[in-house]
Amino acid sequence: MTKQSDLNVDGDLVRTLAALLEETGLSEIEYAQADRRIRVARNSPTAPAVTVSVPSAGAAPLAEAEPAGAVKAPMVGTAYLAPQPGTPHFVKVGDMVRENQPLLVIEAMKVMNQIHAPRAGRVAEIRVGDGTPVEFGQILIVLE
Amino acid sequence: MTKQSDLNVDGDLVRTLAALLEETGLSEIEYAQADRRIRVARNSPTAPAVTVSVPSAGAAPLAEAEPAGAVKAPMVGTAYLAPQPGTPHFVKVGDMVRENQPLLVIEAMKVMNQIHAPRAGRVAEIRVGDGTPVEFGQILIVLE
Amino acid sequence: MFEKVLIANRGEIALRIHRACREMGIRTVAVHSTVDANAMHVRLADESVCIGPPPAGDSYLNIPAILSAASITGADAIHPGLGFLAENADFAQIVAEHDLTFIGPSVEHIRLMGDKVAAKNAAKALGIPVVPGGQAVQTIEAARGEAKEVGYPILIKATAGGGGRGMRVARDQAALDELFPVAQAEAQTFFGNGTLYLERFLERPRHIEVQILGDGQGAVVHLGERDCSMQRKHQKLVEETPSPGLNDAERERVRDLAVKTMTKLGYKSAGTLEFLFENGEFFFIEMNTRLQVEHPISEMISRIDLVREQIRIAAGAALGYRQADIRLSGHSIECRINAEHPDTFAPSPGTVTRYHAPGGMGVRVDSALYQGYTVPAQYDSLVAKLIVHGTNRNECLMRLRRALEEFVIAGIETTIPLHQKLVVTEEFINGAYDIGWFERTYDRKTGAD
Amino acid sequence: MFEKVLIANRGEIALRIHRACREMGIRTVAVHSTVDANAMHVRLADESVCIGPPPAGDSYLNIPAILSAASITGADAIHPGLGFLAENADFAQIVAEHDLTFIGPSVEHIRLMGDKVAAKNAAKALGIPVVPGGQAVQTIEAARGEAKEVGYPILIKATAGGGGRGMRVARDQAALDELFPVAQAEAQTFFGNGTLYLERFLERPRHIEVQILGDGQGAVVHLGERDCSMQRKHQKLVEETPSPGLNDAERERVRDLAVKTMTKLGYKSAGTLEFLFENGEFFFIEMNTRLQVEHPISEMISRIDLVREQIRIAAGAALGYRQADIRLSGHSIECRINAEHPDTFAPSPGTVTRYHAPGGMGVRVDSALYQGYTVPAQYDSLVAKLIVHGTNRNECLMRLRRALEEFVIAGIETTIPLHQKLVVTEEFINGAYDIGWFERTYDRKTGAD
Repeated sequence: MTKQSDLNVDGDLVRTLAALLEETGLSEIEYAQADRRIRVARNSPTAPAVTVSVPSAGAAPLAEAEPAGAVKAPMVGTAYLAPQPGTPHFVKVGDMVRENQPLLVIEAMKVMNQIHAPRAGRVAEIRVGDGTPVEFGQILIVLE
Repeated sequence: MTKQSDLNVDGDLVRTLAALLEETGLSEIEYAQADRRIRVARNSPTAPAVTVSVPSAGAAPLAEAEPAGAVKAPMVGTAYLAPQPGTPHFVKVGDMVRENQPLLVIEAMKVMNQIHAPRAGRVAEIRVGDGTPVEFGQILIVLE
Repeated sequence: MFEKVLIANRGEIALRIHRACREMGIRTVAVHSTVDANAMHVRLADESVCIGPPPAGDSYLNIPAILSAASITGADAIHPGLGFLAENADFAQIVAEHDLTFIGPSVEHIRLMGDKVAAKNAAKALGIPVVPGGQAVQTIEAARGEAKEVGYPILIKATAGGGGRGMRVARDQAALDELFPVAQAEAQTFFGNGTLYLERFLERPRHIEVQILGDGQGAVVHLGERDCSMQRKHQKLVEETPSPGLNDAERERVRDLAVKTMTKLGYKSAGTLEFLFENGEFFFIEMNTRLQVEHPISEMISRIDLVREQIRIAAGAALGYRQADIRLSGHSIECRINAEHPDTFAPSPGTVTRYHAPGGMGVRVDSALYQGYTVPAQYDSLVAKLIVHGTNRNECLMRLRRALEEFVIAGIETTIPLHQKLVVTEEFINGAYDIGWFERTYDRKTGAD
Repeated sequence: MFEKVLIANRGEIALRIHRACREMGIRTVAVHSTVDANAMHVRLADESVCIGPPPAGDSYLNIPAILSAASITGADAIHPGLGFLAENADFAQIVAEHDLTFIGPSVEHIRLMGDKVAAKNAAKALGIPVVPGGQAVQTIEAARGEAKEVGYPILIKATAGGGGRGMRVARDQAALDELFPVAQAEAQTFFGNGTLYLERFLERPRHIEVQILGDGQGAVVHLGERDCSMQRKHQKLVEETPSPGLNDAERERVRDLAVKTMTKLGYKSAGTLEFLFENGEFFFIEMNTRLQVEHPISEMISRIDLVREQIRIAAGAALGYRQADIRLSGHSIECRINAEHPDTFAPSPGTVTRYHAPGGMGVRVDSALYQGYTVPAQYDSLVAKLIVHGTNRNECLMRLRRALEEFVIAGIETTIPLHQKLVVTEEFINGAYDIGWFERTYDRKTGAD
């Protein structure tokens, strides 16, 4: 639904605000005008996180544009890219995967939940690190 | 500066809101969308007052569009249309007046202040009643 | 003290808890459904985790997701807020099993008070009066005997019933003789079970509740009673403290009762004992083992921050003050502002195009609204609480009226106009209302407008 | 009681007065300049009258226009607010001559305290300590004698001077001998008058002021002292009560002094005695015979509505309570939020594109801002007051920090970011600041950022 062009991110504006964050020592700047809104935030002094959101009329709750082949987290938990510590990862970027092939696991409540490929395709991106926390709906892997 | 066309008042909307006021017993309804705002208010149960304002970028402080030949009150006070009670009014609608001809008086602090025609012209409208209070900048008479 | 608290809730109460945490120097984790990604509690929290899709069952009631969120963020305690999991004893237990602190009462007390029958029995055992009756009766003879015990007027109810179906009021024995067989037949027809029970019928009771605070270490105090009699379909509309319907002796009696019995129980955290009150008698309805929507009015008169106290107590602190140290001063009223049509009460989700909260002396607004925020259709319609304080009830009422004049929420329908009308009614001004008043009198009047 | 009060002011203080009137059931008349036609106080008032063009001299200081507005609307009293005509004794007198009530002190007391020299003499006569010195000295010999009376360190000032020009500090007689001729020559050059006077030099004084309330019928009470030492260029930035810089004995001393002397004077209405405080000594600066910007912090700890009291007293009511009836509880702080760049303090008028005030427990916002409002360039830059209360100073500080995090004003620059930085400084947290601290330490630091 969301096309890249719809987001129309103003890179200079983001950079300006990021610089302002730095300068002022603020942790967040939000600016709204008419129906556009921009918010930049910094959680730690070292790594400024930048979020840009445009008003979403309907469902899309995540600020990010969602690629067509996105595989999203069905639950909150910790992602692991390998079946066991020390073993090879389930998949790596460039791999061809078939439908239902395990891509990674999410540990939630001490239970390992395998996440499978919803369709065949090539692994274009792996967006989570091994052992990193993921939230519901977060993009884990992009297939193409 | 303010052209009639800029106001673009939606008469039906005003009527709808006025009816809603009546129905709900409210004293005011205000509605804003994007950079447009509409407000209707009723001060007494009998006479609904309707004000429509559009965002004015610059100076114009009064909600009303100002006709070209408007003669405005230079002070707060009480307007009188005749020099003395019981005497004929200074002017009536349709009269031709010459520049500096007295149009009415405003009583402020027990002092009668004559208001003169700023230019020659025909009295198109008299907007104040005899003995009514006027505020600064209020349109008293319109010349054409 | 905790380093990081996960707030397992949404809306104004999530914001309320966030505020208390921030003021204690505790970091906050907001959890949210996908539709709440831009909610105020998410925007203000130190961290946020999306825990599921919009339906509450998949997000705010999703225990594994909430615990996983606590785990990945390293939270050391969970505040459940109110509604959702706040009175779920299993949740409290699972939280504890995961070595996290549940900010609330003990699992045992939540479980006890969560079961209506057990709670009523516990109340009786503690010496709290309950509505007389409740014994199953099968025959008219048994009913006559029971009715004498209970006292007229009597409400005849089906044990299998609910929602008012099959309920009858008998004002004397003649009426009982006439209505009992009818009710029995109706109960048999509707519920497949003709068993009935009798209960004292309260004509026009007030809803009076006492806010208590215990540390589980022997100390229990009250923060006064709240009068929540202004209700529509069992939903509270307006609450005030102190109650205008009690005299000083009655007020002291119910406050003392709450403190004495909760001391005996060894209650920990904030809790509320709810009563019906009629003709000088209090009857226990239930106990809420959690924060309540109307808690701010007790905060206004006591200046004690209930959420802060809940957190302190959960962290093991003792109360540190006695009843005599608490000064309840002035009067406070809360109006619940819902995203509903003020006459029809039809829900009105949507985008808030204009938001301006009233300010000034003695005015508090608890709301997660902001201009541009979209009120989702999936949850409760409460969007703002307007709480005012005055040195006396009259000052409080005048201030409330003034604050309601200033409050602007546009883009959605709200119950602000309802409250504006309500606060100028003679009955509200005189405090002469009971739990049936709104529906009996006012709702009908409004409908006829 | 009055039927209708005309509010001869604008901005947040006009709104403040409107609120008090509404809560007393008094109708309000707003007066405004053309540029303020859409201001909040105008929108909320029962009636409004445009009294002139934007310049204050033609509108808010335009006495005939204001009296005409009162006349055409039938107002029976005028509240002057603060600034503009609030301390104009002639205005108060003209108001009375027009058979209207001036809501404030007597004309005599306004006039007395409006004249710096007369006020200082009156203070001395009442037994209020003033900064020692002030006698004109022409020769070094006279200066040496005067210096012994006054006590070192000494400030040498030109009687014809102003703005710090020609001022010198002498810490002992040697320094006086050296600096006196220099200062004399400079005064002669700059002001054409070589007359000097000496005054005790206060190194790092605090600004302490006592809020009093008298009914002109014998009763005077205080509502505690306020510490307004956080200043920049003599403008107060933050105020708090009680003062963190006084011990209990000092606190009692200055409060008692204010009550005793104002009782002797027979003062009527709200008023403030301002002092400099150093090393346990208080020195009278001036008395403000009006409401002050920082009055809400006294309201927060006393729960007494100062504007309501002003109105009641002006209507002839007696105070009705004694000092012992007033309970000052907790701590309160106010941040003045100005439409100014937070580092450069450059004024920033313009349209407010986003406005969201903080809410929740213990937070009060007095502001006439709203989303879409245009802050005019013609007036004072104060656009909002954030006032918080806590049961103690630490709770108050934490709450203030939290509230500042939530406050959103966009479209114009405001001093919110300045306050956010200020409240986490060690000196502010410790209460270890004096009237020079901000400019001496913090302002410079900020500049260097």
